[in-house]
Amino acid sequence: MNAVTPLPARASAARTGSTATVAKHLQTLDQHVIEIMSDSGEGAQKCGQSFGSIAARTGNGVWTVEIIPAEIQPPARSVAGASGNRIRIGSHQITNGGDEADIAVAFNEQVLLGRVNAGELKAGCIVLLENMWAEHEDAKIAGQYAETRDRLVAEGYRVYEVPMERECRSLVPDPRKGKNMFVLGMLCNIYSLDMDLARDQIAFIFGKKDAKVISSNVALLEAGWQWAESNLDFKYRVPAVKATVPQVVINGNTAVALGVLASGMDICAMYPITPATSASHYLSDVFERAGGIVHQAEDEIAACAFAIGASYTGRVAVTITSGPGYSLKQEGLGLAVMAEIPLVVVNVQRGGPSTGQPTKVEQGDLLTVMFGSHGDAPKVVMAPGTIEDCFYSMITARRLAETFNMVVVVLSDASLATAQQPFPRPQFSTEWLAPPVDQNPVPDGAKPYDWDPVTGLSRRFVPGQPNGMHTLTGLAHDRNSRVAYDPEINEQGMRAQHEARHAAEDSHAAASVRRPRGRTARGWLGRHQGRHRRGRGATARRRSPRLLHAPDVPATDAARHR
Amino acid sequence: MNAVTPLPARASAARTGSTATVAKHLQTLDQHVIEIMSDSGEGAQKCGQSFGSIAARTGNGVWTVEIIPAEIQPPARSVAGASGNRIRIGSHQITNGGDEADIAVAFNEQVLLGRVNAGELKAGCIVLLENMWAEHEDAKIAGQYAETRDRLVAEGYRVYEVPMERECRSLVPDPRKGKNMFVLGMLCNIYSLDMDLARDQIAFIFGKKDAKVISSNVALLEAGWQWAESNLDFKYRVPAVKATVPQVVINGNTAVALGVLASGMDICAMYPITPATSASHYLSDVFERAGGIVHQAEDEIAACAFAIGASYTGRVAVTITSGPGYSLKQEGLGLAVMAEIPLVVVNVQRGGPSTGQPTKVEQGDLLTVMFGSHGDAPKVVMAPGTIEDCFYSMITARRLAETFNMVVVVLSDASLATAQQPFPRPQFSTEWLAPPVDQNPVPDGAKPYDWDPVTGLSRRFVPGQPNGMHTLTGLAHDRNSRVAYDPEINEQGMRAQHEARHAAEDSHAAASVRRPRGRTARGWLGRHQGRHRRGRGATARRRSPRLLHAPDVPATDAARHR
Amino acid sequence: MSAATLCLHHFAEENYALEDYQGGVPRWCKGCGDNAILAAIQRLCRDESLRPEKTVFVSGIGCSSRLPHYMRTYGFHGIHGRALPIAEGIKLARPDLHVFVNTGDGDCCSIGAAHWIHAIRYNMNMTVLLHDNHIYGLTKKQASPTSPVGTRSNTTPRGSYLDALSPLTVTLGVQNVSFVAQAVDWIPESLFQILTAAYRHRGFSFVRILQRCPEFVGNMFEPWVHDPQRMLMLTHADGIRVSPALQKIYRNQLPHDPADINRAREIASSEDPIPVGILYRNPEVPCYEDLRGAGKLRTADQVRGALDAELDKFTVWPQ
Amino acid sequence: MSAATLCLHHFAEENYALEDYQGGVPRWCKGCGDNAILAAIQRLCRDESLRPEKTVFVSGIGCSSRLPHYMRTYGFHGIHGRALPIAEGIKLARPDLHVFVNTGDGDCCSIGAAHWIHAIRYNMNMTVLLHDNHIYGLTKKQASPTSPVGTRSNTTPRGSYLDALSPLTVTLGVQNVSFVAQAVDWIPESLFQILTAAYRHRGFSFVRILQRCPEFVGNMFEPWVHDPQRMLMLTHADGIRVSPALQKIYRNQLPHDPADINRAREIASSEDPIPVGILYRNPEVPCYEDLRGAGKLRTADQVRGALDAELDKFTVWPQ
Ligand SMILES: Cc1ncc(C[n+]2csc(CCOP(=O)(O)OP(=O)(O)O)c2C)c(N)n1
Ligand SMILES: Cc1ncc(C[n+]2csc(CCOP(=O)(O)OP(=O)(O)O)c2C)c(N)n1
Ligand code: SF4
Ligand code: SF4
Ligand SMILES: [Mg+2]
Ligand SMILES: [Mg+2]
Repeated sequence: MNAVTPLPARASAARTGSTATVAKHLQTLDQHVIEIMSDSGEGAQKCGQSFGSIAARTGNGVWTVEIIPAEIQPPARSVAGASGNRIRIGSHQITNGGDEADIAVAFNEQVLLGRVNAGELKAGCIVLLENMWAEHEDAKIAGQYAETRDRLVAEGYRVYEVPMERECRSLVPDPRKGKNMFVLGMLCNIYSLDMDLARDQIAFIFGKKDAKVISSNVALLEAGWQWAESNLDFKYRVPAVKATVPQVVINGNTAVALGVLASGMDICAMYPITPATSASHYLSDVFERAGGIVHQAEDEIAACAFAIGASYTGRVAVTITSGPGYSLKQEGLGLAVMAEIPLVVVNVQRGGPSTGQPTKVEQGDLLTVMFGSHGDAPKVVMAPGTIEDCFYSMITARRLAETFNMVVVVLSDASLATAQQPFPRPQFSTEWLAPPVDQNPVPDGAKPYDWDPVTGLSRRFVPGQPNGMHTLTGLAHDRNSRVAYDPEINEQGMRAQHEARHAAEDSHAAASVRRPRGRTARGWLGRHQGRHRRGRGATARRRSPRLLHAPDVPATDAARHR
Repeated sequence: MNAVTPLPARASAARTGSTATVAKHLQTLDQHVIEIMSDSGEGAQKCGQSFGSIAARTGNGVWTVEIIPAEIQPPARSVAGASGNRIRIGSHQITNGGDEADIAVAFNEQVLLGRVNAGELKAGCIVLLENMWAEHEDAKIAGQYAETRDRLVAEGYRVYEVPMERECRSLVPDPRKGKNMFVLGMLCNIYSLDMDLARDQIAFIFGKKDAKVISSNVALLEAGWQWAESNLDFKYRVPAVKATVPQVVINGNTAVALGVLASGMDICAMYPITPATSASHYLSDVFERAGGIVHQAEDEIAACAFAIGASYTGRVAVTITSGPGYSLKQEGLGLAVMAEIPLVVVNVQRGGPSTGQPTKVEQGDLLTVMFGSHGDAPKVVMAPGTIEDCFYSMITARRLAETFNMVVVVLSDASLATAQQPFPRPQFSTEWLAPPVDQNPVPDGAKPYDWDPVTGLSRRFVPGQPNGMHTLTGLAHDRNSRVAYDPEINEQGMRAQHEARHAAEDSHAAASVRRPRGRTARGWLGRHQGRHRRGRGATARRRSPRLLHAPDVPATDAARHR
Repeated sequence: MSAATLCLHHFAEENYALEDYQGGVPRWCKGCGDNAILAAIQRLCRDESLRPEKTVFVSGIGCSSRLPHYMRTYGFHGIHGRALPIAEGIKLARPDLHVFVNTGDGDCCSIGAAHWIHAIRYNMNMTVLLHDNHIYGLTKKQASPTSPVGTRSNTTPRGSYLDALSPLTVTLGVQNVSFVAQAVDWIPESLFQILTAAYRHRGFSFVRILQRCPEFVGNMFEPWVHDPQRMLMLTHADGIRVSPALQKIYRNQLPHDPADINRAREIASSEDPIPVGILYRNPEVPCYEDLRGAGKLRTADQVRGALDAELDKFTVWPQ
Repeated sequence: MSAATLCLHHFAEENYALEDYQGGVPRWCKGCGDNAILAAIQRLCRDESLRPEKTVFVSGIGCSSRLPHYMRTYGFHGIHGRALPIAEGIKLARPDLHVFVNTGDGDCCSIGAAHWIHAIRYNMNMTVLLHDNHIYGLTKKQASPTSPVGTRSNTTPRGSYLDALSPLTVTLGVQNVSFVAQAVDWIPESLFQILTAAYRHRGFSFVRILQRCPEFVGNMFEPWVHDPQRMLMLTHADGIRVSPALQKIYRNQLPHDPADINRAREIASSEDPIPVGILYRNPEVPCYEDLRGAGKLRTADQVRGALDAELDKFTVWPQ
């Protein structure tokens, strides 16, 4: 049987192995959620990310979420082993991965089952399932396949069995390594995407390899397109508005890392922890070129203390972690608050409590970062709502920390960490950077904590400044940084810190970062508007507004100063 | 001039060195606040404590608060060096040290000044001031004395200059070491206390020394009494109701330590920190006699982990700390919550944040203990309101922890830690103890986390029980304690923990400790009734009700289960 | 139970099969050295007839720390870096339990370093296995303190900066050290021998096991795996005796008396050849649980007596 | 400023008096060894002409950690156990500063032990003074890791349980160790000499100072204070030369080459006599701040360039 639909331009070797041309039902959609999963190493990740990039270049809103197995080498064909991506595309800006998938592509039925059991697929969802297992020599496997397929059909899923392996076999020696581009072709067909963009994408991702690799992958892509064209009875269009400005497509952790770089911070101290580490990985790779240093400390306590030490010299340093690491930093953060050392802390939240679910998203740390250090230790808390926010939050956080001598916590989460979303390419501005460290002599009589009665702020004296010598301490202290045994003096200092926090809130316009399209940092709307989450460990459903949160303190004192 | 008022019975050598017999004004009071302070080493502490004990034996309500200098060896005659006691006595039960003192006795004017500056003395307060400094050979000292005295008089204090040194000189070779008993005698006169009780008290505190020491101190006591009788124009009576049951007079940290012992806990892991350490000191001394062990760990994290390990074997262990140490334990506590290991944590709060004011009282850690561990990690929080509560809280905490497999935090503070208050002597009951560790085989098919759908509770299997082998984990896990990658399963576990917390709240009657006079634990009235404090670092003014606080979690889930 | 049944029962009890120690199916990568360590441990448990319900494996977090899940004994998979203090608490509360600790090079030597130093001091009777793969496995390839200088990892993409820490020399520098050995996952026989000696030593037995992580640092130990001459087998009447079969392969042998701490420190410093065997043993160091008199039964009367004696000191009796 | 004034200025700058380093009035107990340490430090600063504004004293919490308050330099009185990582952050950010660390035996060897081990590895150029009084001073007498076994304290009322940890042998067991010395507060001259050598060593210079705490353990060092023969003065051309005056009192001398680590470890183990001098020095160990290229100036263009290069990789250009 021959394919009758002509391939789009530049198609050279149209494959015609399919057996039927079907009647197409074209539907226009506002948004759609697609999942692609395989055993790890089979390339579903690359397929999904490429699909997201193509959609983004088309002008669609996009949000991609990694599906990662919790173990390093999960067994093949296992329910817990699904590796891949969820991609949500839309006509408008997309701000999260959505609740349930509309289409699922699976390289085997077990990884699919994992997603079904986890309730990730919509009732009646379309399933495109590799069917090579049906005739597997191991009867047990063939049985599992048949059983799952039948169960899904019975439960109302629209199952299409796709001969991926068979279709790819004539194009590449190891179809296991080629299926992903075949699937990409299928998806381009289903979503009516421009195949030239798809070919460019292949050229981009295999750019470092030789031309033969590219051409064989393009062949796979086209085969997939063709198979879908010939065999599937549906087709979608998600209308797009072509972007007029360049867009970057990165995940939240990359955005955090680039934000650190762009903010002019130059020291990041960290200790590895999922799902925060990839931000530090990326930063370790690129930071040095901008004169920055990533220090992997012996533990989170040391990372926090190290960053405090670096900040103390007149900078703002950053430390990046996730829940368990954040709990360990609590004592150190109290010191930074007491001594009024600016510091940026990124907490990429994961499922808790304790070790919990390291790769799953939760937003359970808001109260922890607000109240977790003993005593009243006010901090500023920011929660980015989009990938773009992840980038700009870092710039704002550094500036807030520096202006107000405060600890600023940026609360990201496992979903933002790995999700990709296009946003307008940032235009670097030297305003993002800190002024050079002041090394001028301190005027006679100036005091290291000369708290302004209204803002609570004081200018900090840093090592190297003649005449500014004093000893900073985590003990209660007076304006001269002398240890205060008197409760009244402690109260003065605390009041100053609370005032500074209020000043930080009030003056956000001054501190905020000028953003493209005239926006200043959105969503500094108040307090306690914590974002919603769907049950535990589920994907965040609502991501706006971004909030800057300066925690309220329980003491009556604080209320008095409002 | 002769003393005309005859000394009370048993007075043998009435001293008659005073120069005037004055008209007395006798006033009956409901309560009164007395402060006695000296340089450290001069014995004001012993004087104050003895005075408190005598008042307690008389049947007065009593609360004593230590006044401790922040440094180990503060210079003599320094404003920051005041060492001594505040004693509040009353006709009824006294639950705190009050706001300002009615009478201040000072061995030099500088330590007095410290208290005046800190606003600890009532306007117009009576001041009994050692006057030897007036004629000091160092003109600077004499000048300071005169200046301070004049200032106080000008500010309206009723200053009585007392020749303590001179009066004592003929009785003891080193009056510096004897003044304190002279002052005790003065106070017994002023408050119309029974001198026989005072003599008994001296016999008790110097009981281990030889008879001569006792008799010379009794002579000092009587000299003080006589001097006051002859020279002071006022006298008070604070009517007392004689106690009919034996009373114990101890401070909060001693009460906590004795509570640990009485509760049947047998392992306490700690790391030294002010103001918690004295509880561990005392326990280190007495615990072994009851078969218990105090382990001083290398840090607070280890102390917490050690206690968790010990608890895991079927016990409930305790760890004692203060704010900075509590912050460090946050991660470990999350593990105990996740794995449902019972644990008792005592946090003796001090001034914060950071190192803050280690010897000053604050109650700033309530939110820290409620929310400080990352993720939703529900705990039970109890806050004793009296010294008696400190004792019984430990017994209740152990039982709650064990019954509900929970972390129970007991929030004491620097004021409770060092304050003394009489309460009825506890009558030990074997019910206070835990049942012996279960070493019976676990029935077939039983699961290590077989959460009851209503209470959320499960029975724990401990090492040594045949058939109960499983691996406990801080990762999310199912009923079999198997690692759960599925968010739904995590949700189940979390729900069980929250349910257990609610069960703990609902069933307090069952868990609470039978107390003398038919009281069960008072004040389990609800949540967020945090106690008030007066500014930062000040003495708590209100101490009731005692609350058992099971923190509310921010997740919508929790609300659902109410 | 009659005496005879009891006896039979005991007999039965003391004869366990490997399966009696096998828990969940291991989920380590193919070729991961942890598999060999698990096998050696299960054999040890069987040969020493450890009652599964009296045996606890404690771990921190890391690939290696998953081991307790694969045992059918009690297990405590704790938090990162804190396996040792948890194990100490267990042992102090229950000195009758057999306590093992599985920890990684990050878990023990980085975040857990303070506890490690102090655990050596306490010298509690437990067997501690350091699965040293020179890398952070679970978190996907970051340098660990034992990574050789120049190790490319995700946090050191241009090579790590510092010379590797030697867990052996550090351990040997701590007062109260009582047992230090080194094993490698790829010589199962000597691994088993060393674990047996460690288990039988009364005190804190620290065994560093060089463990392959093919997933992230596939070539780390290749030169030694392929060249038996680069292994240095420590032999001694008081140490390990190398079997005739092994002797043929590992001909590079060094007699070393485990009582000699100075020599032990020198040998410990050798990175190439890799010493295998017991570096140091001192059975005389007292165990903390003994010093503290742990594990004694106590009665309600004892508690009552101690409490009343204390209350007496503070009681004000009515007159 | 003209060249001549600049020169004069420099001259002035480089001539400091002791008072230029004297901050708040010390509040230690009478007879506390910390006073002698403070005096030696102030003398060192003066003799080495350290610019006060370029000098930072970092500490943790404890009596000894109060020292920065008594200096008229920059000071950072941190939190318990974390002085070292704070100092590392300072040094990495500002390699041009002179960084000193004052820490106690509890601060460094107990709660801070992990940081201590790793600070030795990093080998950053700083001078670290361990004020080792064998007790917790500030919190009023609890046993510390260096308390000799049997020490009666508030947490060990019947005597402490464990043999004392030796900070010297532990430090010498850590890879990358580059300078280890021991001094005592009661021989000010050698204390000063040793501090000078430590300061001049480029790398992590670790000096353990035995320090008297008359308040809580008055007799701890009495036998050694009163019997100079129980002190063992280490001498070497590459180490410390004992002055003729001191030689007369301290006649018990041992030539020791600080390059010999094995011998250093042996000497370090000696508790009686107490060795005083440089145990080990290796100027070849690279400093972490150098390996990391710290302290280089960077420009906005550099940041812009790096950012744009990265963004290029991820940009989707409009068609
Ligand atoms: C407090 C905390 N910090 C960080 C982590 C993340 N983490 C888990 S395992 C690990 C290191 C694993 O390396 P190693 O101890 O060498 O064990 P391996 O996986 O190599 O066996 C880290 C950093 C964590 N779980 N908790
Ligand atoms: C996290 C934390 N834990 C405990 C303390 C209490 N603390 C302060 S200093 C100290 C130990 C002091 O001993 P050392 O380090 O030997 O110093 P020294 O006072 O003897 O000079 C302790 C336990 C604290 N401040 N912070
Ligand atoms: S990542 Fe390495 S250490 Fe972890 S299981 Fe795989 S091979 Fe083993
Ligand atoms: S307590 Fe000891 S260490 Fe602290 S100041 Fe006094 S003598 Fe020195
Ligand atoms: Mg490892
Ligand atoms: Mg000390």
